[in-house]
Amino acid sequence: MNEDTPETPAPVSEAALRLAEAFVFASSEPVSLRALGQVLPEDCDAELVVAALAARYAGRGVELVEVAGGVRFQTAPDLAPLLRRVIEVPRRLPRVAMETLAIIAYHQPVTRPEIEEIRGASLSQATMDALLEASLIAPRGHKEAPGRPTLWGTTAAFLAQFGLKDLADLPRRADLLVEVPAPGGA
Amino acid sequence: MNEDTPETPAPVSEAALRLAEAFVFASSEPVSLRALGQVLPEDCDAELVVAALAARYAGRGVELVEVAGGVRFQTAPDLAPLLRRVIEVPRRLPRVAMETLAIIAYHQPVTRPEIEEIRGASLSQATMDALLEASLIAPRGHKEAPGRPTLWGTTAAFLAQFGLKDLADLPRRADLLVEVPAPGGA
Amino acid sequence: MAEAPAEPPLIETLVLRLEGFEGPLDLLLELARGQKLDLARISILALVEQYLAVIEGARRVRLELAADWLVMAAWLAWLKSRLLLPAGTEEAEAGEEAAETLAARLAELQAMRAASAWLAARPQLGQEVFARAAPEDFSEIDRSRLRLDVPALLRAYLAALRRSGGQRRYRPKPMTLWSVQDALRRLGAMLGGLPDWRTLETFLPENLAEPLQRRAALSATLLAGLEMARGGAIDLRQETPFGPILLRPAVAGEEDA
Repeated sequence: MNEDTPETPAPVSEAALRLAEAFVFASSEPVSLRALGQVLPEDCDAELVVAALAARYAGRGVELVEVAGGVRFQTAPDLAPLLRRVIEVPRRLPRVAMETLAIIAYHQPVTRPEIEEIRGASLSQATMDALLEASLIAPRGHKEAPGRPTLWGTTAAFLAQFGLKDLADLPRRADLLVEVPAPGGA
Repeated sequence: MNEDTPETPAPVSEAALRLAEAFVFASSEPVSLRALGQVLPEDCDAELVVAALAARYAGRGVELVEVAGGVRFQTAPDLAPLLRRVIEVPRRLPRVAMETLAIIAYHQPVTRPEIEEIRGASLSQATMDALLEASLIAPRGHKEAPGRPTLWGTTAAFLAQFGLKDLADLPRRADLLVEVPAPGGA
Repeated sequence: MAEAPAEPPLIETLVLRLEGFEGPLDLLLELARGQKLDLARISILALVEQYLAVIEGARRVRLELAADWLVMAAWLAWLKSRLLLPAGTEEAEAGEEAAETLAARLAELQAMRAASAWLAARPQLGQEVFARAAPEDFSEIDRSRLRLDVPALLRAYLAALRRSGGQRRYRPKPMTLWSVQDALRRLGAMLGGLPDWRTLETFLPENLAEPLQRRAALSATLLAGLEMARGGAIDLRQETPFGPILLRPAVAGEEDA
């Protein structure tokens, strides 16, 4: 987010900056540039305002980040250990759920039998329920195959939870297969 | 102890400031000085940190305000009206009112006892009031009958609300009634 | 190269915690990683032998094993037999193909494991980073407008009529059009008093206001006239096409007019 905002603050009026700050701050969900543009004065470039705002918050306890097709404020990651002591944190997703989520993210739209085929193990209802309950996955129609099994895909909440701008933010599969370069490995 | 530090920004470490900022931001309830003190380093005065944080946000789009039980962030009062958005959620007429309106539309001018006879149920004043208040019906003189009961008809607002050019736009009664399954058989 | 096949200690521990694996593919992947080679270069044959050794070990400890472990063992035994055949035979080729498929499946599972680890390492919302927990909502709900549409109006009307239908059943209005029976009766009654040729219109009933009623009566009377002419009671005549149709009581002895 802050890479492309060097030192020079963008020529953005303080009024626009305050308004954008208030608007994004008020929401716990990512705010799209379109929505932001509707609040800002006509002659105001939402992108510039966001860049200026991000620059202002850089290094602070709360930062402006770009996720899930919008921007939101969130606490700086380095504060997590201290904040976890005072803020109630939901349980982490179990390993099976994370693996299933990764398969859905990379193979979407995908059916449950296809997920099971990739994992080589059957998928418990509890895992599907956990992913659905967290709104990380959603049905994406049916596959035109016998039994018309439900197709699954990831949601905007998935992007928001893992701090991804969009699905293209996921590493390419080819890059995944290259394990940590083995020292001395060919 | 720096209790008497008036205007000059309190000598508060940036680390403490960041932590307090993140904690107040991520907390669903106002944060008390005591709670804040629990995450801050031992030698840190929560009160001073709060004062410094409030100073940093003064005049910005979001302000640190003191409320019962602690402090929380809040949109600057002058910006709230700019962010206000009205969401229209049109409501439906209750069933009885809709039925009454339909009968008036098809049988106008019609008296209240006649409506009751057609519906086969008595009609509450509240229902008539609701229709009158929405300007969907209006009195159309009196019937020359004992008691001279008021005759009711639909209004121009009725046509506008239903998107009708005139009453002839409604399907003719005969066309509708063909489809009525005769109760008890013909 | 695969000179370090199944290290006994590894197998021992695997036997004991077979249940800890997410199925046979999971175990195979673990064994493949044990070869300390990248997945593209693992020896499928060595892998198969390790798997079979683990399953054999597990069966010695306890007899019952989940079906999918045994199905995989049977399939791998088949694969092993194919891989041991001299290259070039059809069976050996089938074995090569199956080995490639297995390697691809392991690679895919490996990739998804890596993706899962990549995701898990990201700062997660609600775990490492936190959004504003007390958002402010500036939207105001305006419920003053009514949502009205004609279909709902019609449904309501029909519902009202249906409800009272028990007492006041709808009856279609009786048809008031002049029928052939009516026309026959009227023609029969009038003809006696009118000996000469008369146009068809003469015999229409009075008070037919609407064009539809008039046309219906005219066609009914024509049909009645044809019927009576066939029976010999009257004569019919039309001078020109589309000209007036004339009729009179049949005159005895004057068969052809």
